[in-house]
Amino acid sequence: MAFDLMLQNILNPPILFFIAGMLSVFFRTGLEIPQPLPKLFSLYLLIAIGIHGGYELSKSGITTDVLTVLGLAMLLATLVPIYSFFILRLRLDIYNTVAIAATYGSISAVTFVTAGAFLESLGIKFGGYMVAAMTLMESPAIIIGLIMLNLFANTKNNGSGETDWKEILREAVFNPSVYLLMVSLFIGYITAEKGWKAMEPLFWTLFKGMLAFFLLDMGIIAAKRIGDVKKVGMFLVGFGVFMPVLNALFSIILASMFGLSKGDAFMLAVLAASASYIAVPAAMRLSVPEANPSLYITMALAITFPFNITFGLPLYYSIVNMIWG
Amino acid sequence: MAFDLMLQNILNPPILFFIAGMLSVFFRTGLEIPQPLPKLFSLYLLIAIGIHGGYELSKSGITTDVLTVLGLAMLLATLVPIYSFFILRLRLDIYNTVAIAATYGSISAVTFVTAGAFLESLGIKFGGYMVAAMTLMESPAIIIGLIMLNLFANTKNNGSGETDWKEILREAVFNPSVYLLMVSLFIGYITAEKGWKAMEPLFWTLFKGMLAFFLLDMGIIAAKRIGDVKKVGMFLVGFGVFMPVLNALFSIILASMFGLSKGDAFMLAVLAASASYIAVPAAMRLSVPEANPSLYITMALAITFPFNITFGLPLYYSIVNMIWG
Amino acid sequence: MAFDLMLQNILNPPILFFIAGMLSVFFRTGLEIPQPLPKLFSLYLLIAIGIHGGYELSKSGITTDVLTVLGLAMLLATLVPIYSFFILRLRLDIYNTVAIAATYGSISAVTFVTAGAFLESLGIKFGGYMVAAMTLMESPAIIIGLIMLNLFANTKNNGSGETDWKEILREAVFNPSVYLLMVSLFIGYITAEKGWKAMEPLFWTLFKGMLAFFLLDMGIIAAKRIGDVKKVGMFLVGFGVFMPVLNALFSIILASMFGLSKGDAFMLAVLAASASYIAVPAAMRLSVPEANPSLYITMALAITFPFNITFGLPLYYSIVNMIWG
Amino acid sequence: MVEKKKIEVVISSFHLDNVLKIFDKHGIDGYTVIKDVLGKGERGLMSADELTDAFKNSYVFTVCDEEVAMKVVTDLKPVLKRYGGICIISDVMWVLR
Amino acid sequence: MVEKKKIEVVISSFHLDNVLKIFDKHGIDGYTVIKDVLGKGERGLMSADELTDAFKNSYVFTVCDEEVAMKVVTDLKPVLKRYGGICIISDVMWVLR
Amino acid sequence: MVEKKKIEVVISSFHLDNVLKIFDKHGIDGYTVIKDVLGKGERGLMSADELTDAFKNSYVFTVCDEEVAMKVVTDLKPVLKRYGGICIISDVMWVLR
Ligand SMILES: Nc1ncnc2c1ncn2[C@@H]1O[C@H](COP(=O)(O)O)[C@@H](O)[C@H]1O
Ligand SMILES: Nc1ncnc2c1ncn2[C@@H]1O[C@H](COP(=O)(O)O)[C@@H](O)[C@H]1O
Ligand SMILES: Nc1ncnc2c1ncn2[C@@H]1O[C@H](COP(=O)(O)O)[C@@H](O)[C@H]1O
Ligand code: NA
Ligand code: NA
Ligand code: NA
Repeated sequence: MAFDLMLQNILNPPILFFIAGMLSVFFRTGLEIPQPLPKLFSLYLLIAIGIHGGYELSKSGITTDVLTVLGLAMLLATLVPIYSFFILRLRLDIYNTVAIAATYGSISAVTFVTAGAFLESLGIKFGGYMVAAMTLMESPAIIIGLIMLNLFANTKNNGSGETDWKEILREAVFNPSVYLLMVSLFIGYITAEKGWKAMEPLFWTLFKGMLAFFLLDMGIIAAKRIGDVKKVGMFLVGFGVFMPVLNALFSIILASMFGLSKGDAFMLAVLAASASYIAVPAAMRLSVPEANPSLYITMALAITFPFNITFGLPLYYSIVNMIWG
Repeated sequence: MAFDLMLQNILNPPILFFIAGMLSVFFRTGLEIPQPLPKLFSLYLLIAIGIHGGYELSKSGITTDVLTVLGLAMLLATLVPIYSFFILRLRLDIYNTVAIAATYGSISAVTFVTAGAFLESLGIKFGGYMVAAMTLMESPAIIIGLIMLNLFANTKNNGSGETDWKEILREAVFNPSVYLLMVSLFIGYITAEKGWKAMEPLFWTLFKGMLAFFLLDMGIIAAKRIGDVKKVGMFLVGFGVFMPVLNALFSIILASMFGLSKGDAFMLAVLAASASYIAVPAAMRLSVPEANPSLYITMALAITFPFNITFGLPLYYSIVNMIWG
Repeated sequence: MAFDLMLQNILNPPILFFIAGMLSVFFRTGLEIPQPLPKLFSLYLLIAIGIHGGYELSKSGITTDVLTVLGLAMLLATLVPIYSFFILRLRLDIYNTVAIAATYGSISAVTFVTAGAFLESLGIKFGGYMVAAMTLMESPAIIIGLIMLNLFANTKNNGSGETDWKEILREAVFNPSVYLLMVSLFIGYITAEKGWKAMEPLFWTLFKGMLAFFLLDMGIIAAKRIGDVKKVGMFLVGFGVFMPVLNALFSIILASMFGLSKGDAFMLAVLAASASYIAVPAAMRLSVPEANPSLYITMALAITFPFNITFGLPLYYSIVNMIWG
Repeated sequence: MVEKKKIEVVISSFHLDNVLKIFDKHGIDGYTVIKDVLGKGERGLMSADELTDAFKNSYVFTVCDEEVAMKVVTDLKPVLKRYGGICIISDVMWVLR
Repeated sequence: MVEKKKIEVVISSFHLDNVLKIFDKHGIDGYTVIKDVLGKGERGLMSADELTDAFKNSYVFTVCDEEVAMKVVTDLKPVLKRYGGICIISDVMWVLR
Repeated sequence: MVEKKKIEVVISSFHLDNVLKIFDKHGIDGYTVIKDVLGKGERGLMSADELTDAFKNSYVFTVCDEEVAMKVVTDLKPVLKRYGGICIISDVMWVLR
């Protein structure tokens, strides 16, 4: 059955385009999606996810069930970077520890939508408020990472004097992806049915096609980074594969304790398992320039992302399926 | 009722995305729609407006009513820059006077389509030939501005010798936006029903979504310019708000005298009220380099455009509604 | 009737936008579709063509009829560059001969889709496997060109030592366009009905609109190159017009001998008649830097492409129509 | 290698053509252009993020003989004066190929 | 024409602002920026093809007086040390307009 | 600050790799590249507006020691001869960080 699920997952055009992108680099075809086209796709996806989530939320309303899920999301977004920090610190210097912990404590929107397409192909539903959960889960890891850095770094003054917490908070919450998700969610929610009708043709009907286009590029980017995986070392490669599974498991346990629906539990697990390669890296480059981006970006992009969308999704689903039946 | 209208207008995803774009700058999120994506949206909008207008025109045919509207449009496009010139000249040097008069004498296509979406949400129709009217209204202000410059500038020879009128005419009429609108209008008209069927999915079904995307960027651009509003000075800020209202009123009076329909009258008022921030600034940079683009672009983009699409539309509509009932 | 067909062809929005693009350069409007937007369109078209072809193939299956067409395609892709080589060698040096022969031995995907839209407007069908045929026809001319160069060039060692055939083969087969077509074809085929449903809204419903957008740009690019046509000389201008007709005729004769359907015969003729301006020029710049790109790109883009999509299509169709009735 | 002068010009993209025409006039048949350059100067910030291209610079450089460079500079001055922009000259060694 | 110094800096796009602030501090009110520059250095390959902009450089140059240049250099050193990047200085002749 | 040489190369984007390989061969591990550069030269106008990238240049510069620069130049000559493009060398002061 696990194999069936894997096939079910892989035989989706978006996933196949991801693989095509990766192979393209191995065959050195020179295929490129030049900037800023990838930016166009990622802006599109964020708006689309947001509006759709907001619309669904406007239909379901904000119930206590919804609040439970959001609370759980916040809990995960706080705990994951903390325990990741201590695991990573065993082997790495403080700067890289912080950057990688923040990367894995945050989420990847593309992994989320790929999981959504996978669920849909199985005919299972999940709540529109999961998008709100995702939005909530993006930023905390950045702030926690920087708190950790301040607590545990030997030399507090690393060149730039005092840490400007207000500024850091602003940057964590108002970074482009979080902001765009947030406003789209809000606009989707507030304009409800009427807004949806106007936005649906662009932001929903075309969604899977755009996702396929984007994943083609993600495949190319991921494969280009694969050369750096050697430099990453076995410990971090292992971290990049096992940590997502651990986070997913942890999240599934919590989800079953709090009585989430099957679809919601799966999506929450995927969020916990995913690692950020847009928002967090940008924040880390700014605030922790001492950390090596070839480590945290390579791990998120070339190890965890491909793992999650190919093996991870069917794996997490199997586990969820065992519990929810 | 005016408040109802405002709400009705503002609760449209495109307008909300415009506001989101502006807020994004105030919160310094760093959200950017990198070039040439904004160009993609503006090309898209021009083609879409043109084809749709042409198609509608092919259905209605070119009647005397249509010719009346076109004549009125030409009249407005000639008078507005002339009286703007004399008002502005009271306070400004000749170069900036010419540039700003030309800016306000011309039109903004995005304001036009936003107005169209607003009308549609009220269930009121307007003629496809309004697109032809808009096309006609883009260029005259440029030519009139340059004539004024030649008539009133003290030193005729400002470095580059004789004014090449043929070249200026060509540039005014064959600038990218006017040209693209014109050919799309023509193509929509000539291929009629059959062409429309082929073009509708891209250029009509997706229209509102694309407009929302584009207005997000317009919000960002407008807000970035807001810092320059201080430099613009009270006189010009006032001009940027009251001139549109004046132009709209003037246009509504003419429209009622010539018996235009309610929808057409409103759209004509919006055209008169709008100011150009693409075609005219480009022309002015070339032909009147002495004028300060931080003035005329800031006014069109950061004052008049936001004013028109938020307060202006419901205001002009209320007035039209009072007269047409 | 030929005139009727021409009108029928030209009164399509995509063709009209192509003409609008060309006129835009003559009127010096300054209209531009800045990079990388043209890349977006060409990536889109390749994926769309591929997926659609693959989907059609999944419905029809791979029959002996299909294999006949593919065999014929390979035959044409081998013979055309060889006889082109000997014709061109009469007047040109070896390097330009090789580059132009390869250009005309390969194909143009945009010509292919324009032909497809033309056929559709006549209500005639062609097989999805024609996309496979097209894919097969892209690369052979590159390899044959380089073999010819090695056979006939006086100095084998032109600076870079031995010819690396393995590398050349890889580059010919795995160049971006061929690769993207290939994988999209494969993905369309393997995901069949289910994949199609997900991809259709983006990659099929919007197709004609995107083609129109792209042809607008092609018109601009072609017209910009027209200045270089003078440098190309009468012999090559003649080659650029008559060779396509010759290749089409040759292909039609073969097609009728092997009993192809009317639609397939027409599409094969168009493929034979078209010249490459993306894949082959890139390959030639790399492998035959001695050849002058202003010759082969200008011929393919500014002579053969416009000729084919305006006069060529109705002409080839008339001929096919005479034979198949 | 031979000694040459490198002329670098930054100017509003709208007026790049004026510079290229001057190059042409003095027989300069080689130059390199970078479009979409940002900058700040007397005319304020050129942020290149508008829809109009009104705030966009171009950068162009050419390598040429000293005497040609001097003539170009003379012709460039009024252009820079009217349209803004900067021009700098420096010494380079040109690698003969 | 007057003698000036040209300061060129390549730095990760994220930290360009730090450089511009230093320019500003020393009264430099003219500079030119090229965004989206690639490169290789101690910090590895900056390929500019990510979604994050994390591997993207910017190039900025300014033309100024020698004494100003020296002050800028002093302030730039710690920035280059912390965030990486390079800075070079050369002699140019500035064409007065 | 130390004295260095700046090598600047403009070459068709297709052949940029040849230049980078030469840099690599001589132990140069830092350089900066600007893609999508236009230009005019013996091979005509490179307008960068095609679909093929066939008319697109790249600009690359590196800062290195004089002796390395001389070796690079020697290796660059045949490349420039075959594929076109230009190379210039100039003196710069490199700011140690
Ligand atoms: N001192 C300078 N150093 C480098 N670039 C400059 C300098 N001054 C002006 N520029 C460039 O030239 C453009 C036009 O200058 P301006 O006409 O003074 O506004 C600016 O936008 C900058 O890109
Ligand atoms: N020797 C050099 N020559 C030219 N550019 C360099 C050199 N070293 C570094 N760079 C540029 O500066 C950026 C940052 O350098 P680094 O901090 O050493 O990684 C690189 O990505 C290059 O773009
Ligand atoms: N004298 C020059 N000054 C600046 N750039 C040049 C010069 N000559 C050639 N180039 C650049 O080098 C490229 C290739 O030159 P070429 O091989 O001579 O066509 C041109 O497209 C220009 O970008
Ligand atoms: Na996570
Ligand atoms: Na107006
Ligand atoms: Na052919």
